[in-house]
Amino acid sequence: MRHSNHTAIGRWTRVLVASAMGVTLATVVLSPSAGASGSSAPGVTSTGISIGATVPLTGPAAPGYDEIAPAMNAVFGWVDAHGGVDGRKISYNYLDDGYNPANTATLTRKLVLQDNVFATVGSLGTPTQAAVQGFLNSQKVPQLFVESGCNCWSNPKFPESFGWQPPYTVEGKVLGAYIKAHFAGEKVGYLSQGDEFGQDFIKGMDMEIPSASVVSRQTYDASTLAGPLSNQVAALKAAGAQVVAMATIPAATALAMLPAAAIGYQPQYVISNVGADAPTVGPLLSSFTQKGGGTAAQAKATAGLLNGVITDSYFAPESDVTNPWVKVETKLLTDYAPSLYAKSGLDGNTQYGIALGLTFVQALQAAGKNLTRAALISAIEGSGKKFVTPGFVPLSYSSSVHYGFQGLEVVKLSTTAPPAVTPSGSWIGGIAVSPVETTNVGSGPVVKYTGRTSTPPAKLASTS
Amino acid sequence: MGLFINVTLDGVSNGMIFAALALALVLIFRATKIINFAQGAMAMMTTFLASSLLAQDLGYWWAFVAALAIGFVFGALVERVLIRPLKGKSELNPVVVTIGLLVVLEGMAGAIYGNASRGFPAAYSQSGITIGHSKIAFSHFDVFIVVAVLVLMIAILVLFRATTLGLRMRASAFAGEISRLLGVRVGMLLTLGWALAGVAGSLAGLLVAPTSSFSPYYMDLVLVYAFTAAVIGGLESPVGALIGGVITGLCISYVGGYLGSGLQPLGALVLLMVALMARPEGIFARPPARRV
Amino acid sequence: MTQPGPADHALDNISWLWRLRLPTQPLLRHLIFALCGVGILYLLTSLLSPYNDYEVGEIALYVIALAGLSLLTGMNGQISLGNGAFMAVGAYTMALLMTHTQLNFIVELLAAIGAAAVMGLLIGIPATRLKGPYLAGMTLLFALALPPIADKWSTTFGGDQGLTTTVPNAPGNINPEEWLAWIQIIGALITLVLLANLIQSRFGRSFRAVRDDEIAASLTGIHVARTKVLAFVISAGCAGLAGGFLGLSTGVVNTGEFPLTLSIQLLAAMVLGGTGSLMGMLWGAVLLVYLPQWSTSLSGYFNLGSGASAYLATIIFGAVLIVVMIAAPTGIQGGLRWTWRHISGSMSRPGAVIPPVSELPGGQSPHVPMR
Amino acid sequence: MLEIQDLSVSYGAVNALNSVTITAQPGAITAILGANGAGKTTLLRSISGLVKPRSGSIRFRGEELIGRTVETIARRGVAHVPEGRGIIEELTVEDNLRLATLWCLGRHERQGAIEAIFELFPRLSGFSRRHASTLSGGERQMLVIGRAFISRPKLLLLDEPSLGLAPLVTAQLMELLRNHTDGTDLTVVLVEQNARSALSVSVDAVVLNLGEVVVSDTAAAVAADSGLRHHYLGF
Amino acid sequence: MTAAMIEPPAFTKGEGKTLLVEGLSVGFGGLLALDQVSMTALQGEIVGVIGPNGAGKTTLFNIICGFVRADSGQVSYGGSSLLEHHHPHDLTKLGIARTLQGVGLFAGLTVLENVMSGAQAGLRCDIGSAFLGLWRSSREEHRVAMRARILLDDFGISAYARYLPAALPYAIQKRAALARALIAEPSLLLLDEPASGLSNVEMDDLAAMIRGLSPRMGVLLVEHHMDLVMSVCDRLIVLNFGQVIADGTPDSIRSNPEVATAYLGNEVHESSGHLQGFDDA
Repeated sequence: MRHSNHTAIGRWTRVLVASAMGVTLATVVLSPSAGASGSSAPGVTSTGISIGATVPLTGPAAPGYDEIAPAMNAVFGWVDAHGGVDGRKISYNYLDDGYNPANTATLTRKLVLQDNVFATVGSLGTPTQAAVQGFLNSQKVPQLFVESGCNCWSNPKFPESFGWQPPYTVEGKVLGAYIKAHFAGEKVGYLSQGDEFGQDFIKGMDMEIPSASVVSRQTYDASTLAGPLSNQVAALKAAGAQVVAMATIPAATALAMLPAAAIGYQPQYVISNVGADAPTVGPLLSSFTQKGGGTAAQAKATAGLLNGVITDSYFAPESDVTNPWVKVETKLLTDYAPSLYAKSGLDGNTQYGIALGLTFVQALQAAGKNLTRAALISAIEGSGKKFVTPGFVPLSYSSSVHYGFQGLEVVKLSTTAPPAVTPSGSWIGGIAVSPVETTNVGSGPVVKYTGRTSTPPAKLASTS
Repeated sequence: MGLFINVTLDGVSNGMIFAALALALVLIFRATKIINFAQGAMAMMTTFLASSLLAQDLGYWWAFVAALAIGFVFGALVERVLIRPLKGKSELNPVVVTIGLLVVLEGMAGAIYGNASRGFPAAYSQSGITIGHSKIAFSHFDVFIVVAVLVLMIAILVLFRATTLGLRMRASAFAGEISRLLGVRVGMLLTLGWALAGVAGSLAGLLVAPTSSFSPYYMDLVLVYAFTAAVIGGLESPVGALIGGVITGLCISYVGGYLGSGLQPLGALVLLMVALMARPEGIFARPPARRV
Repeated sequence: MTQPGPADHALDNISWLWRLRLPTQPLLRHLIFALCGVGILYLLTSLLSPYNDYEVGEIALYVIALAGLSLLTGMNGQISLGNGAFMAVGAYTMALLMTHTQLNFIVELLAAIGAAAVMGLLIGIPATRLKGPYLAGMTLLFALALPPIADKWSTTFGGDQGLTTTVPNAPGNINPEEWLAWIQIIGALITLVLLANLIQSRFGRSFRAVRDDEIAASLTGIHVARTKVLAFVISAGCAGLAGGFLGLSTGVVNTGEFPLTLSIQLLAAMVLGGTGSLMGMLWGAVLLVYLPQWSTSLSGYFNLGSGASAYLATIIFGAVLIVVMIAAPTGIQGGLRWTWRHISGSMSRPGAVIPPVSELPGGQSPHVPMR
Repeated sequence: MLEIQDLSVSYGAVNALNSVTITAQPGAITAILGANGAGKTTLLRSISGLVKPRSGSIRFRGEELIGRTVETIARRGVAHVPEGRGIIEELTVEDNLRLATLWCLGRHERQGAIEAIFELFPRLSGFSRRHASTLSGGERQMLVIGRAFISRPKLLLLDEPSLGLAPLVTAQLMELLRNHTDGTDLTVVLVEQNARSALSVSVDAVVLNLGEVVVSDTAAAVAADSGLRHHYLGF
Repeated sequence: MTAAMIEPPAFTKGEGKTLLVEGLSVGFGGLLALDQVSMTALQGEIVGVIGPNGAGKTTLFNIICGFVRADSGQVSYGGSSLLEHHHPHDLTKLGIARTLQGVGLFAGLTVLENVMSGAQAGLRCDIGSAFLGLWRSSREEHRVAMRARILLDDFGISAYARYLPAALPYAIQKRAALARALIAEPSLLLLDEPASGLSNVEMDDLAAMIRGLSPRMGVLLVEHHMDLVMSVCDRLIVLNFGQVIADGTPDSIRSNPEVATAYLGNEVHESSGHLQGFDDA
């Protein structure tokens, strides 16, 4: 049974070869990273700050969202060109997680444990960032300005986490209050994405809209979203909903409005900020009226569908070209991210990135020359309210509140609004139909914002 | 009642599209006993090429025809380059190769065109037809979908039943070796089978794009439903693909309309499992003789 | 490569094991291997940085999932594109128990295996009636259909944020990444030992017999359908454990972790590693973890535009799959074996020649031993 | 004339044919006899190109066949009726016949050729639109023989045509073969297990055993050699 | 690993079991493959089933093995019916083993593993001990491997134990297939064309082997090779067109004119008349 007719030398040679192969492979594959830098705070040297993020650059979740991080980088480019913050240039390493939390977990550990980033800034997504919230907090790594409206970023258990955009619940409350005030007695139907985004938004709406007037609650699944949402639309129509409130992503907005128009169903749409991004939704809708090619009539027809849609905004829309912030944003993009500008122009996503980048730069400035993670956190908590951003309302950071913006303006999309002049071609603008209103994610009332709106600092406005 | 009618109509037009892609799967399965998991991605690619042509101000119908032609060449190329070398190897190989192709094509489309959803024009108005006082969920474009798929189906049937080329194709699908002994160039006909599948797939792609979020991934689910349809139809028969397509379209439409859209794939899975438990060879297939 | 020679055992090259005088008792032999593995990995993990430890843990969890898939697809010939969904079942089971009960960590992992195995039974039974591409399609549909269920009942399954998982506290001052890696490595080694034992038992032989020829298998008394279901159950159980470990690595369990691409990547990694081999699954797992990184740095090297570079990993992955399937279907392990045979052959074996037939004892009947 | 020289075929490590040399004359039937597994079917499959030989040559009417594709060999006038009938069950009787005419007959000649086969086998004409799967064993055999004849082959390879046929039918079949061969330039290679009836219509006979030619002689001589008959042919 | 380690061969199992086939009929698409077939095979008897290709021999085997359902009739072995709820995998439990036409070995298993797989039904080790690799499993495996090796020795092919079948000569594959059937210690062995592809010397060996089996088991043999059949079988059953046309000793079959016609064929005479198309008998 045993084959022992081989010499011991041959046997051991083979064992050695095998071990050598194994060790070589292990060394190649698992070579440890270079050690941490000598500075007091990880990722900070006298000349640079290293920060990171995970965002979807590929896959179904990437469209639009893949513009935000490059837009932020435009801000950092401007900062670096002007000497950096306290002499430190910002190096921003954003990695593609494909919107898969398992990838996020791996890449975030790479950023923190191997690349020694100072903080993660502007990482995207609720499921993805929820996966690393515990890890980042346990490592005391600031998880700054998560690109998600989840209520989960302001949680005393996770002191290193900060949200930035208005929580979906706040958005829902403001729009809900508007519906209650302006469409009293009309039947309301919901169409929401079947995840945190949709649920939080609807939660906010339900706080304002009497439950008796809600006649239908439809959802769709983001992971299997492909074809038209005709079934949901048919159900909304069958229920007789006169106002349809939608917590949708742009593709879903189009996939709902198209079959609705096809069956002659024309409710008043009230759409979340995410789902009403005209430059994104417009081209999707264009196919509806387009017969056998031709682009001339396209713009007007599309605008026709979006005309009258009610949505909200927490900073001046890109179509408002006279707004000083919009001028600054356009200039930053054209100067520091020309290829991005050529591809996407100024739209909701690039505006978002710029505003978020500006927020972070001010946080660094507030933290001072002796930069540590603790200093950064206390700087945001202490002076976050004073940061100058394109937002209509100041950020609401404090030691107990880690939400960013909590104020919104209700906007009606209109073909009569001044059109934007961006390469991507936005054919429709927004007109404010309400004052800026603020509230919180809890039971706080929706109240009119009485403070003043910020203007760009002179340095930004004048520079290039 | 209105809901039921609209959901049903929606199911029919979806079902016809599934039938077109299922027909592609059937053509390939008949010829080479392979399920082409990349069929949807191939259709996606040809539709993107069509949209590029449209952007060059080529008329809609020219782009339409060009996409079908590209689909024809594409199918033939895939068969020659990727599938032929697998002849005689295990069943796992073609599954993995077609999935590899799917991954490559979606990656290439993402790299070239980006993955943002975009619009794609429809041949006819997507506005629902007005009957009585109300518009129903069936537009002129839906009529076009039904007609186009039926025309394709009839054309394939005529080709198979009434031409000597079709006779050759059927013979080589049923009995390749015997056909070769009778002087039929079977290899060429297998390529032709893939090429025709490429046309059917391209048509499905062109018909789906206007009503969906047209992106590199827009055919993924359609492919899965088309697979369900093709298996229900027996994977061998074009008519089976049509009937299977409509059954699948109605089933997932009702699931979506009454239970929620997230459960649609589950509905398709249940439909597939029930159908296969009842008749493992598919409802419209001849039961095979058992060989020992 | 077609040179006739003694076949390697389906798992590992038994012949050189014998030359090493390792015990033939499977448990002993595999335990010795596992202990060697423990030793090497202990040295490795203590040398490595925490991030590399984390990666080693990920490799370990993918080894578990791939080993199960290799058993199902490689040994039993059933093509599954749905093992990612079994991972989801395991992960959610573990996370639900962690959220609602105070059970022992090991019990929670066992429950994850059990729940996934039950799901494997449910899918495996109809699957026995399907072959090749049909089965691949049905499991693909399964992988697609399962995650939306968790979204539909989001209060139970935690919705987008998912359910939080917790790794038991590390003893002493071991850093958490190393500790997690250890849990996963031990899990993987136990799984591999168990599977290696099973493969060398009558069950392993039944799996392969059914794969090769169902009719001949049934004539030797093998219950073909039962064997196929058993392979599905075991494969799903492995996926369940791997899913639980993925949940631990990620920190939460939500549906985003189990997309269809996970199932596809598992099948691809199994094929690249070497279908039907347990050892090859290590290479497959290494590829799963490192291929994206390698191709990203490759695209950086070639200085591709940001749009295209993001997709380079995907394109390379698909292209490698196609090329391997056409040119080298035995994968990495097959290539290593081939190389090994050449090295060892040139060193010691006097060429592989089929020995001559020995004469039968004339007119005598073969001796049929009785039990 | 069909000339096979030193033909060797192997499947993996198994040698199916070992340096086989056979000549078959036009206008005559050459019977290939031998037990199951002797290599008879492999020989026919090598001639029609279905099997790639390891070495040797197969020349038909002076042209080398090895290396050509199956379709090309068929179009050179080689009709191979494989074992187990080789009808295409899913096609109708008429389509089975038509298929064989596609490469050799013009559009207008086809129907005439089909009618001619129906005249030869009147029984088939009633079934022309029926699926071939509905035919009985004898009818199937008529169909394949008819299909082989319809392309007017120069070389006819028949693999166990008597399989499953009643003795009377077999006799009729053999008779038909002989009538169609005598005085023509058709070469027939007949593989048969049914040695007696095959030998009675053949001119030459070859006995194969384990891939090697045991005897190659006239059919009469082979039939007369009782030792040979007993040892290899089982009667 | 000597024979002394093995318990002495003894004939204990399946004593006196008889295979009984009565009025068996089955048709495929209008063709009667078996038509009222009745036959028996006794313990210790070697029965040859002969007849031209397509006569229904393999169909008969397939019905006995449960691959094909009979339309009518009875098949029983040792008193238990082989028709009701009968599956191929139950055969070995009844003590029936079968070799397949051609070789039928598992391509991915070595010769040793192939032979071991033949003992599959007799193995008792549970899944738990298999997972844990407990001695209960490994000892059983070891025992089976031993038995397989002894069989391989007896068949003179132990040198090929570690080879995959495809790499080996046909004769060796055939021996391995026979060894796989025998390791289950059947009381009835169904051999489907065991001699095809064997040389004369090899066939003589095979004949000796089969004869050596007969005291301990019944053998049912489908074979074309007349020499083998005539020299080995105690009794022959001749099938033609699904019907039993003769049943008797080899000598009586040899002299039976109907068998000669059916099996060996008629000579075709010049005068056999016009062709009116073939008529089915």
